[in-house]
Amino acid sequence: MSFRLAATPLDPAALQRALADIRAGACVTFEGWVRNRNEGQPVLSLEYEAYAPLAEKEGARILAEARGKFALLGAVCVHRTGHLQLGELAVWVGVTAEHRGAAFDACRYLIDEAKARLPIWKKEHYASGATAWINCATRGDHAGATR
Amino acid sequence: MSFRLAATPLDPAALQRALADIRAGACVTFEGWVRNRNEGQPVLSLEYEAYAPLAEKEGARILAEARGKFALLGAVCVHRTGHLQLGELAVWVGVTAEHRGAAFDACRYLIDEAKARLPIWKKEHYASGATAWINCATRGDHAGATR
Amino acid sequence: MPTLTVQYFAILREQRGLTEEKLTTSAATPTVLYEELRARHGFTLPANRVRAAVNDEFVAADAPLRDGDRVVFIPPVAGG
Amino acid sequence: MPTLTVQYFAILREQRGLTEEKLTTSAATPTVLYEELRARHGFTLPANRVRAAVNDEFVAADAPLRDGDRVVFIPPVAGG
Repeated sequence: MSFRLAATPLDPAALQRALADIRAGACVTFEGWVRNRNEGQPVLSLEYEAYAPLAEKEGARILAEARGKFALLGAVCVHRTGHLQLGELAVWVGVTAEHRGAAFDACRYLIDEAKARLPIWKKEHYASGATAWINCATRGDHAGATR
Repeated sequence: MSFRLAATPLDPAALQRALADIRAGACVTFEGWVRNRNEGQPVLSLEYEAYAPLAEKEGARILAEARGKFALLGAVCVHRTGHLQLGELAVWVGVTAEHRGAAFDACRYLIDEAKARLPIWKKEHYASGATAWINCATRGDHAGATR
Repeated sequence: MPTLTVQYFAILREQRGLTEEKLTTSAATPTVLYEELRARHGFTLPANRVRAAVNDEFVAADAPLRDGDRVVFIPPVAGG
Repeated sequence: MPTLTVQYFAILREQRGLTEEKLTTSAATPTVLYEELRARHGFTLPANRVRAAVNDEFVAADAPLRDGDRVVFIPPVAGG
């Protein structure tokens, strides 16, 4: 079980090979890709910034929770930092289990919790030249995902 | 969207590259691996046999259903035939979508339906030398997955 | 009487000892044909555990069989 | 008065124009400190949208601050 941040491109084939386990009947992976549009706006690229020491602690906690909730054999989550182009891999989650139900449920849990809880921020660069920190609306009239 | 059978080892990295799509924010994959134990018995290897023309038609129907139910961008399912060793990749499902919810739900749907409906059979070879066609119990007192 | 081609897979292929045969039968439906073959070859699966396909499409157990049809009996599946 | 290190990330880093500063403050809790900094630097995020961490652990908005603490204000996150 491991969580880590990476400043350089991920190699999903190598990440998945590291999960090889002859006890496992199922391996479910999630890849988050930089897509060309968000809420209707054309996106050119994304910047990810992380508060690394706390992200690593919180990532380890999320993995420990998943291990407690689901019958897992292995789990890895790696999150990119830095400036990413369209189509690039931003986050990779891989889970192995004897049976597919646990692998799907745990993979979903890991990415849902990672997105909601890790102190990682995303700045979108738009075709218009504008940029925006996602979720950092300036209004206080609704709670953020972390509250 | 495609379903196919393959008599030779799968290349998951190539399968996933073929799903690349800058509109996609999420790619979920399921891999079914040959595991070393089933219902308590040590397994040495597996043979998969398919009724190919009907498996291909039914696979295409399952993909069309998934496309109708979920907001997908792409989906591929490939199932091995032949004799596979421990740890080998038996089935690969990959789904892309703008958002992760649809990608997870569709990937799960595809593998659940594929396992229940495709005319593909699995013969386990045990450490004891015995073999068994899985699900082919000779008792008629409960319905098979396809009934 | 119609002449049919019957194909066998998995446990039925092993119990029959071949993958395909042509036969002439008075059986009017897949269920009747399966019971006939089961009695002749000692198939262990009861009819209610076996689905039928005709000409590469699933059919009902009481679908009509016609001369030239290709019939497959489908044991419980276990892909993945 | 305690001396604290404050680190900034994302939108707060840009609005402050630096990643880290040391300051001496009478603020006894993260919320009080954030309001002080917000008034001084014009942060657009209200205090109720920002979580606090002290020495690399999440803390309550009214946790005590002590001399030497490293404080981070965490804007709403958006990983993945």
